[in-house]
Amino acid sequence: MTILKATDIGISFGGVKAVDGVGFSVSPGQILSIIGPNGAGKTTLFNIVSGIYVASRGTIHIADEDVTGLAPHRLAARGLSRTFQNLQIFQRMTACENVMVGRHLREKCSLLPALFRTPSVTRQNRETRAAALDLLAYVGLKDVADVPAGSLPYGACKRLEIARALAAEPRVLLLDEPAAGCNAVETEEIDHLIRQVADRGVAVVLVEHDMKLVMKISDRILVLERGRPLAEGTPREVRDDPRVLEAYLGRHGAQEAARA
Amino acid sequence: MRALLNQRLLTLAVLAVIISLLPFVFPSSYYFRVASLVWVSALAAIGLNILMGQAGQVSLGHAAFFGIGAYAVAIGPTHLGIPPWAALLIGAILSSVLAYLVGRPILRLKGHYLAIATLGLGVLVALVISTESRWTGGPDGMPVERLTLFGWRVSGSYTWYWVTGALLLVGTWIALNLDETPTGRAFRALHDSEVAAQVVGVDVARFKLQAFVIAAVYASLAGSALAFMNGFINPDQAGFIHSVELVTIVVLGGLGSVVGSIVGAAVLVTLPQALTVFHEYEHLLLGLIIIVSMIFMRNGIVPSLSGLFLRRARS
Amino acid sequence: MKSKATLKILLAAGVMGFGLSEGALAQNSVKIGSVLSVTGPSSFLGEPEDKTLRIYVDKINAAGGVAGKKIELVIYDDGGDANKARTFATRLIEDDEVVAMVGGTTTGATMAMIPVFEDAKIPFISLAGAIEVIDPVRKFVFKTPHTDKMACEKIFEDLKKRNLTKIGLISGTDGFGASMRAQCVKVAPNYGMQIVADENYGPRDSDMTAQLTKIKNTAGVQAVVNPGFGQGPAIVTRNYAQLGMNSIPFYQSHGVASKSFIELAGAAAEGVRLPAAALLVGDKLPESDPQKKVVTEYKQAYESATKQPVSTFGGHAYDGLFILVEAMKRANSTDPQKVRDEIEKTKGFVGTGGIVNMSPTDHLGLDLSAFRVLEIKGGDWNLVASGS
Amino acid sequence: MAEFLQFLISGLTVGAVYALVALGFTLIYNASGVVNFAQGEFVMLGGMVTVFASAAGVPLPLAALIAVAASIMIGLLLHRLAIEPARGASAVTLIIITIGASILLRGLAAIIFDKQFHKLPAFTGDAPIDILGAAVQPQSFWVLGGAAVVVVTLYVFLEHTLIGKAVLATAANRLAARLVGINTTTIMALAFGGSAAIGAVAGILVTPITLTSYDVGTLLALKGFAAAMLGGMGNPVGAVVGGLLLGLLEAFGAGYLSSTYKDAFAFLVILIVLFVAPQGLFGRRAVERV
Repeated sequence: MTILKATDIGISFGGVKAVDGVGFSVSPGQILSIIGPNGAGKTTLFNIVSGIYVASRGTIHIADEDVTGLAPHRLAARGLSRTFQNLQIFQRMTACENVMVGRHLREKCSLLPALFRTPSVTRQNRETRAAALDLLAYVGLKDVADVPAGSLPYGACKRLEIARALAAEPRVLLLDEPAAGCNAVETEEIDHLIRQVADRGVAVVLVEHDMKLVMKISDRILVLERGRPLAEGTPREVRDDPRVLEAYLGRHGAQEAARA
Repeated sequence: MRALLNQRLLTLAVLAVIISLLPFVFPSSYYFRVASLVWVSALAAIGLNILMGQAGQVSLGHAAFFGIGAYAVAIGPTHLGIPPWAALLIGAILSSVLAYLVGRPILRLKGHYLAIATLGLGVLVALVISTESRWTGGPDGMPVERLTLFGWRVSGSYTWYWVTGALLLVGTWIALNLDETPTGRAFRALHDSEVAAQVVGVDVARFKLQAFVIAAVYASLAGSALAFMNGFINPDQAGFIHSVELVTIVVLGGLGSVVGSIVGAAVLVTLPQALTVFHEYEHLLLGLIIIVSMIFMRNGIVPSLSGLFLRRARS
Repeated sequence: MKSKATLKILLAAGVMGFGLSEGALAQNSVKIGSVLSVTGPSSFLGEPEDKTLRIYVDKINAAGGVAGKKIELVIYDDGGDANKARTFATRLIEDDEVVAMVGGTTTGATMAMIPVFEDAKIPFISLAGAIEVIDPVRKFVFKTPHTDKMACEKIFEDLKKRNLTKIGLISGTDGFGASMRAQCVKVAPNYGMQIVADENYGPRDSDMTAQLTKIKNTAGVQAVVNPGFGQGPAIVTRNYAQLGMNSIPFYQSHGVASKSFIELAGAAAEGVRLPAAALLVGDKLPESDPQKKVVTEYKQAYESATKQPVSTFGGHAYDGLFILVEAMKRANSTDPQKVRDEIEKTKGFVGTGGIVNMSPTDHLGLDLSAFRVLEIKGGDWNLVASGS
Repeated sequence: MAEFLQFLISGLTVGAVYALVALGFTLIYNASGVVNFAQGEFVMLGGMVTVFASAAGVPLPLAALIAVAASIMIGLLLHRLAIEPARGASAVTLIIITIGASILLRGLAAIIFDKQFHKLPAFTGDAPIDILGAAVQPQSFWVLGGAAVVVVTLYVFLEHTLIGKAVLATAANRLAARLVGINTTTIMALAFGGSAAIGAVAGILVTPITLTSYDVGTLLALKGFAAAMLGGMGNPVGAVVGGLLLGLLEAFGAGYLSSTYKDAFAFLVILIVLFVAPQGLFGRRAVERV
């Protein structure tokens, strides 16, 4: 059963084909990693799948519904959530509020009750905050719940983004380099986190440079090079694929991968 | 959460106390007049702050809605026989409808482009007001019938001090309410990162539009109040200069701070009154004060000073 | 919530700021208030008014004051903002406790202030042009400048003499221009005038050739009238000459009645006619003219004190001040109610704007004879002999 | 035809001034990210200083030079005393500072000069030139020619001098420019000075046609800003085209549609352009990078 399916995606910027004929699919509980050298089009692909860019060709389906070209918030309503490579947290809001915004789709949001603060609004607010605190605890940020997010360290922000993405209770989670800039311990934590999320039945699509992490947790791996798909398969298949060794990992990287 | 709730109530309480105690130190009704002007400007500024400070969308044409509210209560009773209070509501509805219709295309623009588009909207409205003199009295303005509520004729500096003060309290209450709701969070979220707000499901266009409409209604009500209070209205109130004044109030007081909008209004309304003693140096000083305060309190008076106090308190 | 404290301090500071305006001084002085547009788009009107009031209040005080009291003058600058004017009006009455007001540079500011003075029962002599200031008559409101309606009538009278009936209008969209345009359109039929072209320009526009080209290309335009004030009419006049329209008689309004118009418009102003007060042609008035003495003295006093050419705008302030002072003298009192009654009884007052005869139904007291038709020749104002 | 030509030249003359103001906006915006609402005040200073210097007996060309120098000095002071101390403040804070500066400069001008209107003599006489039936003031050619010279000079400076390239580099990426050793503070000062000079030149050229006074700046700043946005903020070509277009819109609007609603017409066109091209006519289409 496939929850997210992208077929033959293509986009170009100023004549350069950034993504060209890429497709993938992912099922609930599965972790798909997308790897490739810088400029391979991984983040661009994410931006297309999450609706930020509109692809010039190809289709995207979520649970058999054609969602090609839908706006990001409509995709979110269909169960798609993501994090960003360059942090996109709400700097002027507290950590807790960041996660509360993540609950946006789960909240009733009508204007007039909000303006006059009816009891139901207050009640809902309490529930949302409780849910957000749970998630913060889940990613280990409970202590800084009421600290402005702008003053949190980098690693904490990374986890905050994951918590915010999870708050929407997504069916598909796109993670763009969640371990970038994290130390070994933090990476380990994120590794666990991703595994747990997947075990709860969420389909995870991961863009990551940390090969150790990728090889360890991925169910399948898609390799991109210059916007084109190069190989796809299990971590073992990909690792052993000579094309990948040759074109992507290089000799040095291949040795490293072999050791992993 | 508890603390936040208290903060909201405390802000309201302090504001209510200030409004009710000021009359004891006011020597003449002139001070009531100035204070009423502060309340009215603050009301418009609080609305604009929801748009600019919370949702992060600039408007350089906000006086247009102020003008619509003002002229609604001028034109309605005079030309159409509508009761003044109904004209006030009609003005607010007209403002929100205009904001809704124009907001969709305009709010797709960003930053300075949004500024020029709202500026254009403001210029258009002001031009219509000053040109259609059959209805509006043209550039010289027109008189406004007194507001009567249930047979009570609302007039006089004292009365208007209390009426506008009450309006400001309600406006402040609503603005503070908004802060801790999904809507308020959506506003602040799209201000910080539109794209992140989108991917968690915030319909950015819808919430920008909501903020725009709310701000328009605030301005419209403030405009109506000023028109009733003055018994007279002219197109300057809808003009570009007034729009810039409103933005200056919000930024000077502190973007995103409700109290900041009130303080900004208090400063910018009372300053010219206090500076009259300097005669021809008045404008020079006004400009100088604006520059210096923005340099030394770049986040606005209230956030900068409260930050300073907090740091003092900690050390 | 330290910000609350800030708010309080600021408000308190504001309150103390107002406190600076000194309270009532000695009992043997009388306070006269004024709100003028000393800055802003109408500053060229407000500035001479401001200077005139200051010069003459000093003179009056030097001569012993009025009704045994020295005049204390309180002037506020509204910057052309009617809302500000309204606040200063309240301040004059409530805080400064003036007994009368001479001011209100623009019609907008005047109209915004009227309710304040009517409510407080303080006499208010306005310096604004539009007829709506005194029509309908309000008990405490008077004015000294000729109305825009009178200007239209005077121009049309002159046109009729020259057998010109098809006119083009080019008006400023500021308060002065728009109001006068409306009056001209209204009274045109009374003089058999037909408005065949009707164009407008913004108060800050810098080129009116497009509008004038349209008028030029309108068939049958026999004369052009330009209701407007400020720099606009000077540019219109220059564009008029540029487009070679000089063969069509061109009328300006009393809104340009200062020498700076001739200076700004330069050679293009030659042949332009306008209705204006005798003040502009003081030296050319016959000795028998009753206004001769007043206008030459005012011109001399103003020009020697300010080193700037005299304008009728300052003259309006002169007239307002002296109508008030003489009313106080006649009443031998500074009680606002009594002063008001005496202002209304003003008869035969010779001012710079004309001879003023007020009545309960006329709070201006000028008739069309107060206007002279002037023509610019040789870079100066000249009286147009009646009948030419 | 004569009518069309009359409107065309009228529009181009007024538009050239808008273009120069817009160019001033662009220069400062590119170097510093500041939208300088005191830009109109430079135009005022150019005209007023020239008027008062020549009234004091200084020959016109020298008076004009003094005016340009004075404006540059004010521009540098504005940068040094108001913008530089607020470095790093948000864009809207900086805008409010420039608004404060504009109020201050206007107040200063009202005190130092006066509140009257002033004119300058046309450089080469007032006798209108007949062009296919359209009567054109010779000064119009001075304005158009002067604007062209300014534009070309700026182009040569930016594209063919080292400092100019540093300005362009700063405009493209301030951080990167600093990293390669460009002193961005100097570049910003240069931009303020240059922009003041451009404004002053515009003021000197146009005063014989439009007259000047201490408060002509506000409207010019508004129109110049509109022109810059119409063309696309940050693009010098856009600024020039936007300015000329705005002038033409006003002139043709007044001539062929309604002189009452000509400003409405101009702003309506701006709104429509922005709805179609949200970055203005020549603006870079930014791709969101996340």
